[in-house]
Amino acid sequence: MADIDSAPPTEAFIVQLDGFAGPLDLLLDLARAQKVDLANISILALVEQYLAIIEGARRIRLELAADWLVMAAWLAWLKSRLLLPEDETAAEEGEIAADVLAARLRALEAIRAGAAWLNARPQLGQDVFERGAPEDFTEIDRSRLKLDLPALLAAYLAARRRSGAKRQYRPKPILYWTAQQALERLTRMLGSVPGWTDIAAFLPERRETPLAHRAALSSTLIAGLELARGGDASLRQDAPFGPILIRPGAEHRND
Amino acid sequence: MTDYPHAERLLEAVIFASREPVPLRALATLLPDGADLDATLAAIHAHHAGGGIELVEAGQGVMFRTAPDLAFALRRVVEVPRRLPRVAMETLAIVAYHQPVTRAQIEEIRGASLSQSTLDALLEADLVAPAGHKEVPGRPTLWATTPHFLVQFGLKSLRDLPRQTDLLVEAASSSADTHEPGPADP
Amino acid sequence: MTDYPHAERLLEAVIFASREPVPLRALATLLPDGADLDATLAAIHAHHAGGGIELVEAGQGVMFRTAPDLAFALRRVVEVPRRLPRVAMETLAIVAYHQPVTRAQIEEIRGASLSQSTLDALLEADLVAPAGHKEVPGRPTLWATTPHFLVQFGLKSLRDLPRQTDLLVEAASSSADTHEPGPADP
Repeated sequence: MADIDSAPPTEAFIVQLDGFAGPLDLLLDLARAQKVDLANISILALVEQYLAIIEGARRIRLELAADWLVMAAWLAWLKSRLLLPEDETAAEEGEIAADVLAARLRALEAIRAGAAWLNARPQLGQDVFERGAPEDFTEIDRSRLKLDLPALLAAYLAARRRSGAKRQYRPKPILYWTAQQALERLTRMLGSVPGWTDIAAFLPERRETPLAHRAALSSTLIAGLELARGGDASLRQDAPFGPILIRPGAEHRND
Repeated sequence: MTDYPHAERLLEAVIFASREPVPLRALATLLPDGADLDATLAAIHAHHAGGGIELVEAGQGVMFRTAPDLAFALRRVVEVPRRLPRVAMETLAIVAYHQPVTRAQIEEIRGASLSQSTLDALLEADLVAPAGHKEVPGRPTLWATTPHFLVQFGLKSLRDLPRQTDLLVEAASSSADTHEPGPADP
Repeated sequence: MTDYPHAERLLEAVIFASREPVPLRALATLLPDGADLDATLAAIHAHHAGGGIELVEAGQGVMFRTAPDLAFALRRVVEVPRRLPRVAMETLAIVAYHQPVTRAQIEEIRGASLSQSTLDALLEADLVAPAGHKEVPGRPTLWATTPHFLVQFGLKSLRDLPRQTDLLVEAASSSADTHEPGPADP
């Protein structure tokens, strides 16, 4: 404790104030300069050194950061409590505040020591190095299918909704036997029939409604007339509203 | 265990930490005075002989690799299952609900044409299979789901599929005219 | 030229192949029946003792890395990122010792505000990460060290950090020098 006052390094501190990360950092450095266990430092000496440095710094640079000045104000208050306590309560306040400051300095010192300890360890990427070209033995197997019922149902709904939406714009499907269909059927079947045959025999098997039956009959008649026009078939009706008969070949050949 | 000369340790570490094979020339510049590159590399090689890693030449340099005969033991197969494409999933769903069903019917229900590749994918995955022919002109193939389909979807039978009426609340009436029976129907 | 048992070769290869520490559990599953994990690792460790690379425990696993005494020579060859500045190291130490900790708490301990660049540097180096929120008004983010923190500093767990009281004794006995050696140094 003897050399505390003999070597105040204030000048150096004033110049390097920016080098400290805040007032606490500076206080810790001042405390360490007392070269004793942090538990036994003189808070009063510390306070006086800090105030001297701030005072000196303000003479050189007026724009001193607020937190330096706040700390200075608080330390000035602490100094008054430690030096000239108005009463017992004030003295006690001063002692408590001094203890708090000492505890904060010890906590910061411990962190600094922790940082130094970490810093001294061989760091990966700094002092020691991992494998530069790692090898990967992982193989991705995409052969299996990921299937689940919800996805199947969602897909079904999507398909039905889309086609359902489409169906609204589609014209009603034609259910009737067309002349084209009748022509194909008649051409295919007529060859296997030797003589006169009722044209009704060439109607398709499926005729759900009377309307469909009449439609099929008229389509087949049109097809028969078409064939007769080309000379591939002959038509005949023996009585009004009687059955219409058809046979392959032109009319004149058989007369 | 072994007595390592400094040159050997240094080159071992450099080759280990490098991202690329280290050119011999670069290694030579690192060697302490008087050390021989070939001899040092031979020593490193010998030290690892028979171990899990080995020093190999690659291009103009050298690198460490794990021993090739261990690759099989170290291989880790990670399964990343594929999803069926949407078109295939929809087709599969239609077959499931309307089987046996012709290709033309599938196309009508989906409102889109069915590509051969989609059908092939489902065949290859053993999810659908031919189930006879429809006795109409042209005798088109009928398609149905396979037993494997049930396994894949964790179904005991086709009856486990939700009924169409439960599924298609609003579409049920409109579908009545064309394709009524679901798989749950007898 | 040593005679390698299969288990030793296998684990050597798998640890060597990886850049990250390989978890002990993963190694145990690879081990052939009847082989002892600790004994096998000890054999691998012994085989590399004194060499350019060494087997170390880091985090929950083991990894190979270059021998620390070769750092100087390797830094000339391998690209090395900048060391963390003192402020960042102190912030990291606060997080390591007081985690989970809020920014305000960090600032309180250091008696200075925490700059964005310091936080960025620690995040970028994957040394600290958010660890939820403190349930107080404003719900400030809590910070903790990452698994990579352990790997970077070669620690098995956070319990490997020296106790703060021990550090203080250390610091006091070595008086006011700037950077005293940590207890981990030989």
